[in-house]
Amino acid sequence: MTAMTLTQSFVTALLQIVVLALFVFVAVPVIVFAERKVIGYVQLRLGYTRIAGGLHGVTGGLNRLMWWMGKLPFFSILRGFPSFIADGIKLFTKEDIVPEKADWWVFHFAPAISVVAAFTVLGIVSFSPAPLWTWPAAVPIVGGLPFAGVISDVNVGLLMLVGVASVGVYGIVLGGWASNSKYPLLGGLRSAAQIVSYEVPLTFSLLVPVVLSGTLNFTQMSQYLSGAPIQTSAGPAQMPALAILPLFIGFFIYLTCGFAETNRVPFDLPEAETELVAGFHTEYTGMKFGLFYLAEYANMIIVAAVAAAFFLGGHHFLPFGLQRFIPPSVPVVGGASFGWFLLWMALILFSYLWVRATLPRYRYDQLMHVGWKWLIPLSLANLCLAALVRYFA
Amino acid sequence: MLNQPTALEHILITTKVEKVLNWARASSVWPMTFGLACCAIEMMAAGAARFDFDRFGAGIFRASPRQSDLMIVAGTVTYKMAPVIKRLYDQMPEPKWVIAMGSCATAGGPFDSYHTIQGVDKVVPVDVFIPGCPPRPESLIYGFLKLQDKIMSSSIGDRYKELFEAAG
Amino acid sequence: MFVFLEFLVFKTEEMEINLGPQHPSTHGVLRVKLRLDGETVVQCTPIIGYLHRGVEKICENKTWFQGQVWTDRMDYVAAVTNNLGWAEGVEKLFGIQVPRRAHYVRTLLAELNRIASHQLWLATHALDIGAMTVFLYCFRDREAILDIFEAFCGARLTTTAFRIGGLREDVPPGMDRMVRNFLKAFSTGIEEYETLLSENRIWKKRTVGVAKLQAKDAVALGITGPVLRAAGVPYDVRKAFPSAAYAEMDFQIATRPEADTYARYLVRLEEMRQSARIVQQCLDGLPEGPVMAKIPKILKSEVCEVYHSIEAPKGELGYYFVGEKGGANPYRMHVRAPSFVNLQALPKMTEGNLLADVIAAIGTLDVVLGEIDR
Amino acid sequence: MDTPENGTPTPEAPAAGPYVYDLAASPQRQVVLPKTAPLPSLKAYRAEVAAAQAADEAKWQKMLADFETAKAKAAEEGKPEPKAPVRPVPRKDDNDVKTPFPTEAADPDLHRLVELLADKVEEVFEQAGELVCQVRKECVLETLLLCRDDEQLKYDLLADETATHFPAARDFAFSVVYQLTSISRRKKLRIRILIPEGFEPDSAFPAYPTANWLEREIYDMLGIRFRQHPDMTRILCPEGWEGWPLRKEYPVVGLGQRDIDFREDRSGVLMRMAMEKAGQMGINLKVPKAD
Repeated sequence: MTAMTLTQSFVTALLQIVVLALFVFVAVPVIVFAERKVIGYVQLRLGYTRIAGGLHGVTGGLNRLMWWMGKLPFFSILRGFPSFIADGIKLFTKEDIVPEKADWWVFHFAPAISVVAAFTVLGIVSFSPAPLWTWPAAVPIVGGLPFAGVISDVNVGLLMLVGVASVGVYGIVLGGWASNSKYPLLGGLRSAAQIVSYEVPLTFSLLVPVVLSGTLNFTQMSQYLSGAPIQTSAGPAQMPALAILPLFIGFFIYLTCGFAETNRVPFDLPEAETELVAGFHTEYTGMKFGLFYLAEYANMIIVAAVAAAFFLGGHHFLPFGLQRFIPPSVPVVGGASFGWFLLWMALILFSYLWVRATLPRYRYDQLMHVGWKWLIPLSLANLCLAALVRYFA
Repeated sequence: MLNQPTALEHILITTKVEKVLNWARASSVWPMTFGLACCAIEMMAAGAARFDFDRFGAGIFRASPRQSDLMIVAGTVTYKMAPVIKRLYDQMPEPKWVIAMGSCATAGGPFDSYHTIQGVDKVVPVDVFIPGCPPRPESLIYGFLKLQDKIMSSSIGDRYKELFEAAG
Repeated sequence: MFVFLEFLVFKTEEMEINLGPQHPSTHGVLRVKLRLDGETVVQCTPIIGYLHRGVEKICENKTWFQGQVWTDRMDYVAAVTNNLGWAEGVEKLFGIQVPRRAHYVRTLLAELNRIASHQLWLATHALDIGAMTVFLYCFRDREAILDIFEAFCGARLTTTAFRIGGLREDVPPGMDRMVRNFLKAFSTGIEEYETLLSENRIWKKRTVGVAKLQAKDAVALGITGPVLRAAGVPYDVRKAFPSAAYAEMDFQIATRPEADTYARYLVRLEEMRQSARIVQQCLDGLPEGPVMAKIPKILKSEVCEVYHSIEAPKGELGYYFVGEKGGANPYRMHVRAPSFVNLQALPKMTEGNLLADVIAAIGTLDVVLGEIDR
Repeated sequence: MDTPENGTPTPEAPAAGPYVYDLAASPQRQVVLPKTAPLPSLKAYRAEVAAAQAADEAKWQKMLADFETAKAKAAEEGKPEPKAPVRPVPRKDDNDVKTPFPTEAADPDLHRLVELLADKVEEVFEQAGELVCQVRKECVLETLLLCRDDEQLKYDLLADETATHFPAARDFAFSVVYQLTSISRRKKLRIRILIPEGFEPDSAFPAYPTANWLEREIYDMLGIRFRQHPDMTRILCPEGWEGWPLRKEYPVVGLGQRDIDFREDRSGVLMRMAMEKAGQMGINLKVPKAD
């Protein structure tokens, strides 16, 4: 690979950003759609199966298509796929109301802060170990250059992730405060306290793979989990078999905190519907509300991506470093691929929906109780365990 | 007389875009969680497994009026409640629709008494009236389909025509 | 110096917040004014009347037969029980003897409705606490009961099931089978709710020890129904002052000593099981005979006042009638609505607790606004 | 539309804002006041029965006297003797209705109350299996406390409290009834007081806290104020409601509040429609007083 010119690297990055943005803009509605369908099926109902417009014209064709899909085993679940397009268009074209006594600037910037924080973090997540494709030579400027699976493979990736992701909470707090209404204010305050409390065990549990491997980089971590030796600034490292245990515990602590960080059931207190109407975004309409929605689901993607990269084998088939038992020569499950990463992400996202359909919600003080009295000591002990494993290995 | 293009339609650009918008709005109507009386129970039943309101894209019940498109007035509207309903309606963003569910919300129903408003149309403009005491969930679904038809066939011009004409 | 630093002293301010009348967890149009210190409730004031429809005034202007229609719409979740109260109250005022078969059918329907009402309560209560799937499971089983009502009287919710003096007509053919099918499905359904909730750690955390109301306070506040029984007081109108066919039925009063939200949940679950038992007994022991007493076409009352109470799913439901001489309609009709009285306990149960407990408390009281405001 | 140029006078534009129907013009608002005061009472029932018996006896005596005169007349005129009269027996209804009439107090609880309260009790009787004790209006709280605390009574639950309006009665306007239940003894008792218009009975709140809302409801519906009640405000109707809905002179359709239009009347379209409609129906419209 020859060194890129400034223009080339700029254009490549721009293209990557566009592709990533498109990915998120498609993935989020798909997750929303999946949420409706999964929860529907858990609750013994069908969910969205038909769109407006009867049986005539384009919409009618779609309705007929969905009717036929209902007769097929797998496709029947996918009925109602145009719904996310409809939701998006509708949200874009809704009236935009700013409450009279709201703080105009903060009210408008709060959703932007949330979204920008979420998208920035996505920029450092490594989706694929190898370049996804190489641009053909005919393409101007970037012709012949590879298209990598990560926008910026930062060597302090994790540090940046934890740092930037915490900025997202400002969007929620400021949005709640700027609405000049009591429910959003309470929601924003709850959110601040909750995220501050859960940031600590989250970081501790993320430190487990870092302590074990000595790297903060997404790609290297993925290699480490597959059992291959890696070269880090702290020296060479290879995964010992005992490391599976702290990784396993760390994963569950991380997932719990991840649920809390993204304000999902059973920790969805900032938007607890039955207590605070709609929480911090009670006063938001149209696309500004849509942006909060987008940020929430983008955060879910991030949590799933980080869990996949740091605990669940990254771009490999088996989680928690069990991949070492499969030699890389085995055809499909042996190698590293973009597909495994997506599969792990999808599984974690599915667990979000599953939990949402099953569990009730914690109370505010109980949430704090769980965070400070259980998760923090547990994650600390787990970190010590990881350090011991590293020391003796 | 009905199908003649009015002056308003000449000045407004009505294209296919409007159709797409109408389709999107009709396919993703989010009702507000707003139950008043008996009909609310049937509204809940309509959302539950047997009737499943979500099949038509109306399954996301939003608690905040700011994020909802449809207000289903399910139950008797009383003198004390009427200002609240009016306020909730004003808080909803355009475009918004109202279904008067049940005979109480339609015309006072069996409660011809001192504290009941005889029909929610004295409080907010209503798009679809559903009779019944309470209407069965099927009636609600039928009413909702009628509302979808209405949304699909509406144009921006129609919606504000009355307003513009009144303003001169 | 100290004056200068005064602003650094940490000051808190109480915040007033309004729950409702449009709020997802107030079960209709209840409004609760809360004074909060942070998230702790300092003062709680329920404000009602947003569904006041003047039922008492309307019923005073309708005949003894017509008035029943309005009772459906009071506690719309348990319309049959309200019909039962009206019919028995009027029969008491006129001294009408109802045939035994009619009593059995009435008991059967009322108990089915108790199950339906408790299912709806469980559905909404679980939804308030955040468990959304229980809602759908409860509604699935509730539909079977509504189908039985539909077969019996043609309406799902507002039944107007009985006539003064008995039943309009005998049970339809095939209803026996429907009820038996329901009982079979219900025994598995109730186990599903228990799987989702009873041993769920989060559910227990949200309900155990929450919104306590001790027996002494409960009696002083006039609380009846499951809320009182969950405080350990075995007062059930079905046992204490049996009407309809309850005297011939074998069932237990479910009580718990803990007096908290979880105890009320267990009491209601047990009550559903007992109701299913009563339904089974009614089916098995359904006597033959007429279903309607011989009464004149137009009822003209004597000067008389009665207060008749029955056990509604929410508590003691009382009807107070005053009849005038030759009156074709009640001179005065008053309803002792259990929810109305029970709601008074809300401040007592919530003050000093957290905001989320208010939601649990409203849910656990099982209030129906149509009955509170009438 | 008429303009001044045409020479025709411009109709006076209706004032903007909400409107109500004129009360006097509405036939729905005419109420028929009851002619009797149906207060169940053993004394009144006995008096009624005695009066009915006396009337019956008088009728029989008249029939006998008529027969005697007719017999004498027939004997005078030599006609055959007329048939002797038969005392009419009241027709027995062939149905299951057995109206419960007030009977003598037989329950020990009522005797206990009479014993404890002596002359403060106005009347005790039983009807339809229910115990009724009417006490003097000043000592209702004392009675309730007694019922709650006395070892032999122990009525620990106030099930219900309500009132009735009797516009036709002469020496009282309302009756207030308290339904007491004893959970441990499985008994029910009704305490009743009769109060004139404007009298403020003692609140039952010190004895039974549950009376708080029940009394507020009575105040809201019938306008009876209770002394020493913690919060004597309207509960169901909004503050500032006109009239007392459950009084007999209050029409079912109310005094016009329900007909207020809450819609924002942009450009007066609704007002115009309402005026037209009212004109067709022959109802006068007037603008209500400012709040």
